[in-house]
Amino acid sequence: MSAHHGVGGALPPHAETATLEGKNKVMGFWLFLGGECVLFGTLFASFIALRNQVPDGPTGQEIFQLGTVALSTFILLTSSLTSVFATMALHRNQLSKLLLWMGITVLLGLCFLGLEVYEFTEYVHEGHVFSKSAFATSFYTLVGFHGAHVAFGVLWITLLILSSLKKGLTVVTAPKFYVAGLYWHFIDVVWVFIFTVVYLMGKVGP
Amino acid sequence: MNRWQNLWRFIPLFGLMMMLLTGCGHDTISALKPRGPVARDQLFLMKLSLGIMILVVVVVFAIYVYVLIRFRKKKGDKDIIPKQVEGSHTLEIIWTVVPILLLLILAVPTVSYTVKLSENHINDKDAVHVKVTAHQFWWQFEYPELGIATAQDLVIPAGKKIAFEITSADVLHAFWIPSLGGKQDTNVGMTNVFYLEADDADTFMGKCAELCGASHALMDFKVVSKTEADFNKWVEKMKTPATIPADAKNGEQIFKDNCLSCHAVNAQGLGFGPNLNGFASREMVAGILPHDDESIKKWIKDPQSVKPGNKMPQIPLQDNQINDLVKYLDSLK
Amino acid sequence: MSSQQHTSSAGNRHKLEGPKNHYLSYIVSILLTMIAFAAVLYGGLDRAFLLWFLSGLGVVQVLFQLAYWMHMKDRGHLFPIVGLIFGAIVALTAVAAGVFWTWW
Amino acid sequence: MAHSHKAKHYTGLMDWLTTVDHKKIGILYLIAGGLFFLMGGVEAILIRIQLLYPDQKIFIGDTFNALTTMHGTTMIFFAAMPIIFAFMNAVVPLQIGARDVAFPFVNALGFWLFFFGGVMLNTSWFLGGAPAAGWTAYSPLASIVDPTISYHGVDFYVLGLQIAGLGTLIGGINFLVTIINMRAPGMTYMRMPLFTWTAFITSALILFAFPAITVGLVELMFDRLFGGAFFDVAKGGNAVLWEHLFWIFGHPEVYILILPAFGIISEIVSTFSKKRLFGYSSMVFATALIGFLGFMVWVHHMFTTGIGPVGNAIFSIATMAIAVPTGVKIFNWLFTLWGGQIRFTTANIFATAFIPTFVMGGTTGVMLAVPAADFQYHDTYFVVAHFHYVIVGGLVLGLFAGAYYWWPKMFGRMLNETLGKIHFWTFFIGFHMTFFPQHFLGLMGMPRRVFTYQPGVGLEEGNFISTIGAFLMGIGTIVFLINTISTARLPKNAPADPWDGRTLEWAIPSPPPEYNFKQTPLVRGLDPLWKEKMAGNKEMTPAEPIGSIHMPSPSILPLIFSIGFFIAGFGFMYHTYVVSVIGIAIMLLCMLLRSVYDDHGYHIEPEELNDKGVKA
Ligand code: HEA
Ligand code: HEA
Ligand code: HEC
Ligand code: CUA
Ligand SMILES: [Cu+2]
Repeated sequence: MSAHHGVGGALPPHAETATLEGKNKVMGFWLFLGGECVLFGTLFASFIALRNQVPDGPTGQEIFQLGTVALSTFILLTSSLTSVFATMALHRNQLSKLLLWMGITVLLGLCFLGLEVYEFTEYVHEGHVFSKSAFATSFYTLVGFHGAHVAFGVLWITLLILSSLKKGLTVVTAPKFYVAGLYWHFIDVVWVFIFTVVYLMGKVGP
Repeated sequence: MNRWQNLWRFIPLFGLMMMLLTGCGHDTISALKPRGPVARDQLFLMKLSLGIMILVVVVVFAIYVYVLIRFRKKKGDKDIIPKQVEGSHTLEIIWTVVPILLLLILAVPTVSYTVKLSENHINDKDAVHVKVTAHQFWWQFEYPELGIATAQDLVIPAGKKIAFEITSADVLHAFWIPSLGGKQDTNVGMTNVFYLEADDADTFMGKCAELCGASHALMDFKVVSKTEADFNKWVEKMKTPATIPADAKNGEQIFKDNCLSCHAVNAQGLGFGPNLNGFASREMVAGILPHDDESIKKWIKDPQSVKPGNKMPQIPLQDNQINDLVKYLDSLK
Repeated sequence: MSSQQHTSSAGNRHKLEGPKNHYLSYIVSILLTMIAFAAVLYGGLDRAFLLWFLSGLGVVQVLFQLAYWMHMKDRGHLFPIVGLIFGAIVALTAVAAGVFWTWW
Repeated sequence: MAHSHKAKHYTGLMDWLTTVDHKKIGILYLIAGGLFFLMGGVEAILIRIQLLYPDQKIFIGDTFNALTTMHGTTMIFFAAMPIIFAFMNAVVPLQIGARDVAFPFVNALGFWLFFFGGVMLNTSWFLGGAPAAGWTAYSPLASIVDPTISYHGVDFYVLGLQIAGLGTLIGGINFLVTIINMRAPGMTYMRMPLFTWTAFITSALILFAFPAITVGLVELMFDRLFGGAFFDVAKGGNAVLWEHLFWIFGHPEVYILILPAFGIISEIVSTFSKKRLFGYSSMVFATALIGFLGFMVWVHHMFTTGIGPVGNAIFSIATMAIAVPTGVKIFNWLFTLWGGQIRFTTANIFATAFIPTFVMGGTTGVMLAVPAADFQYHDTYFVVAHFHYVIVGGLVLGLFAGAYYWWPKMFGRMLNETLGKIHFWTFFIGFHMTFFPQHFLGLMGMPRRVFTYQPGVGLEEGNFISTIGAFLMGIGTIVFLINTISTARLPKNAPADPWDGRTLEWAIPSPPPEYNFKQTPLVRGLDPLWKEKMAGNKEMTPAEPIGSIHMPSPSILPLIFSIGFFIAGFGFMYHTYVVSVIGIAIMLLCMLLRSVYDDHGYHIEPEELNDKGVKA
């Protein structure tokens, strides 16, 4: 069908959808995100159903540290912005800028993960362990699933950066970066719901 | 039009199905032979919906048979190219609107009966209040206002609403008395509320209708419907401790040593196993064996062989001890 | 085929993609977040109002991000939009079930 | 072209293990799904043998429950779904005039994940016992962990379904993108054959329904393996939550199953009555509507849970509404046949038999949708009768119809028509014998999932007839096997267009060459091939000059990845996390290899095309 290779430096304007393969990849990824909506939706449903089920053990209101959460939120929002910059660099065909912004995004993602690990260990010290109550189980599952998504994103983007150091920016790598950007935004969007529903509403209490 | 005459041929079929439906099964367990108002309402809904469905099926079958016979390619037919019809708005509107109308006819009673049959009669002065707790694989019945508890045999007065509050002690079960009405699930940690009523005095069969483990198939119970006077007598008897004859004293001791940890034998006792107060007048042993001494022995000797996976352990006892136990159990009238 | 739609919208998208828009949506996001945290920490608000208020802020922020950062407002995103909306509908019915019917 | 790497070409077994060709993957799905269908069928026969007479002691207690559970789970997830995927793979790219699916590699991965999920589930028979909590795995029964840890039961269900479910999900995405992006020029949405439309909607349902069961299974797994408390009432959990999650997935799942069957019937009925499909656009609309409404009705499986009258009533009405678009389909089929010249090939016999049988099952479905009456039906053999009427009398008849119809295209061989008719009549009569009496059994007080029933209350005759019927269905299936095996030994004899077909798959040789279309066809209307034939053309007008064709390279990574997942699953089950880590490492390694080494594929040059067209 269409040529599947970039020819040297001259990339078409929208490199990510310049080939059928690229177009497929972007479309497929969007649809995947639709499925992810249901995935997180059902996780939220479980959490909301169980959020006040704390027969014994700490409630969210008692343990949540809004300071840490605010910091995490700030970091993740910023990383979303840097990933937008990366996508813009992609569209302008500026490889080094793209890699730089993606690199910063990854670092911010790592900071976020670090904070999350810190936060979870704090909670565990206060007796809020996974098997303590239905609230605890659903909390760790929901927030942990999000964390796992961040971790996967960090790993994936790092790999992308490394492999494109060698391969450069082509119509093969461009869709991958574009899609990674979408993924990162999606993670950010999910976090908006998490800090609202889990932490802030949790702090408000039953 | 000529072809609609085919439809009339199906009327006898329609009637036959209805007859079949009302004549089926044993009259203490069939949903088709209702013995109380709730089951009657439900049978009405079944018949109404079945009637509509038979109408639909008959129409479809009639067109189907006609089409297949009329338009099949017969031997020797020349290959022709039929007219390539795109569709027909009139027809399509007909088969969209008619089903909608049929469904509306069904929807109205559906909603009204759904509301009616979920009325809560727990605080109704005239209703008898029963708390049902399902266990793997037996049923426990408490009458909070009357201060008694029993198991396996649900005793109720005929002609009165029985307001059930049902729950479960372990896994999900469902409480079902086909002759009296539909089932409800027993959920762990929650209660469901519903009511049933029996027309007259008889013994009905009850079933567990939710997969609950190895002996789900054997989790039967009996519903003994009595006249109001008999029911009151039964309540009194349950409240008076049974008199243990001298030859059963031995068994009583064995029971105290081995069984009392799980089985209560007084009016209100609840335990890990069924309350055995009034056991001697129960219809069945463990819900499924016929009530006689052989069955009781068989049960005590090896409960697992009767109901796989049930929670009563095999208690190491001599044959004569078991005989004594049976004597004691027989005295629990 | 949808390929045509894609190429035709490509030109538009480029123009919209100035960094200004992105700073704007970033600042809006941060502001909305700060308002939300502040509302909870302030503490004096009616509980029901607060819950609705927080949900509202969250939804606004998400819509904003979808529109600007994920380019949902651009043309040529028919299937992604349908996909996400349908996913969201299913997710919402699931949440509704969680809220209303698990503990009735 | 510059980058025409010479691809590795495997032969024999390696060819099948590494293939990314959608036609071969289709065959793999068909064979694997077929084997699981036999497994599920044998389990069904054993169930029926136990129920032949009351008070039998052949399979009792949890052995029986395991048979029921495995029968339902195997049939739904590992027989019906993969056979549907088989036809989607074999036919959809051909019908839209594409050379391949959007993601050939992902396609292979989907197959292997499904396959190892199924293998994992079935190893339970040898590793301490199969799951026995029903295919619905209602908690708390499904959460009970054997304290001696020798019986893992539901763990197999959870992990097997999780692995297979992932495969199905990516398969669904693959077909969505294929249909959105890969259609030949002129193949607009409203010219797509109905089977492709149903494949499209079904894939969408997969995309939105499977994540729900994924989450449900994760929660069940956390509860069982890591002491979680989702469904543990003592810690505040809630068992009804599982029911919601399962049915939010489970109801759309039944439409995932039936919609492709609807598509198959549409194709066959129209081909063999030599007419275009009556009311094509309303058929498309009805399919989409069924798919949409399918997400709004799940509570009809939970009427007796205690949701309350308002919830029950709302979901009852929503459920009934589905009868309307389904009815539109039924009548459109009838009027497609009307005025046609109907040929009763085996494929068409199965397809036309589908119509009344499915209507019987569908109408009992509407009866079930009446909550107060469902209190009586629920969890009885009435429900068993309902869903076997729609599944066996609907889906399975549809799949057999599709098998007879597309067999020549998939394998290049015509199936024997006489054996086909024997197959049909034994299976069809057996089917009605098995499941018609079950309506009455249910109403007469026989709950489902029971290993025995009481004598003397009128249940004996029904159960007896039912078991005999099951044997007849078994005989029918064996006749089908004989048919396929005996034709497989004959030389290929199928012409490109054996049925005077209407859609694009009949425009190319049987079986098609690996690149499907030498030149992408130009589509000029609904039923494109028929249109060309009517215009007097022998073949499709090409939309492009003959040129070099790009093909994806075969890869062993999908297989290895799935094996990694399989190993990781066992690690979790036996709490030996070293094994899990090894498994996950294998998976990550595969992902790494895949992302580091781009697949440039290879090209088939114009001069190779003519001679290649002959062999598969
Ligand atoms: C392929 C699978 C399939 C299909 C297509 C259907 C189709 C339908 N199903 Fe079925 N169902 C199952 C598979 C399926 N089901 C399974 C597996 C279970 C049990 C799960 C378990 O518990 O293990 C189940 C259980 C089930 C229940 C729960 C019963 C219970 O457990 O108590 C209900 C209740 O409403 C129901 C309803 C329906 C309805 C209304 C339809 C409708 O879609 C049917 C629509 C079709 C028609 C109505 C016929 C054609 C229409 C016309 C000719 C037009 C005119 C018609 C009218 C005016 C009525 N089904
Ligand atoms: C796609 C789905 C599907 C299919 C096709 C079938 C097919 C059949 N089912 Fe189905 N069934 C379910 C899905 C399906 N079922 C589900 C979901 C349940 C609920 C499970 C639960 O409660 O959890 C169920 C439950 C169920 C029950 C109720 C069990 C119970 O509640 O205790 C029964 C009982 O009769 C039954 C019977 C049958 C029969 C006789 C067939 C027949 O049509 C099968 C015909 C096929 C064959 C007979 C195979 C032929 C092969 C051979 C004879 C062997 C040859 C062998 C070699 C060459 C190796 N099934
Ligand atoms: C560890 C607890 C336990 C002990 C000890 C125990 N039982 Fe049971 N018993 C049960 C349970 C649980 C059942 C219900 C089994 C079922 O039907 O699933 C039961 C049922 C019965 C029944 C049938 C009840 C009915 O209403 O039909 C009888 C009779 C009985 N036990 C007698 C005995 C006797 C006699 C002993 C002592 C020798 C004994 N049990 C010791 C737990 C126990
Ligand atoms: Cu209790 Cu089934
Ligand atoms: Cu359903």
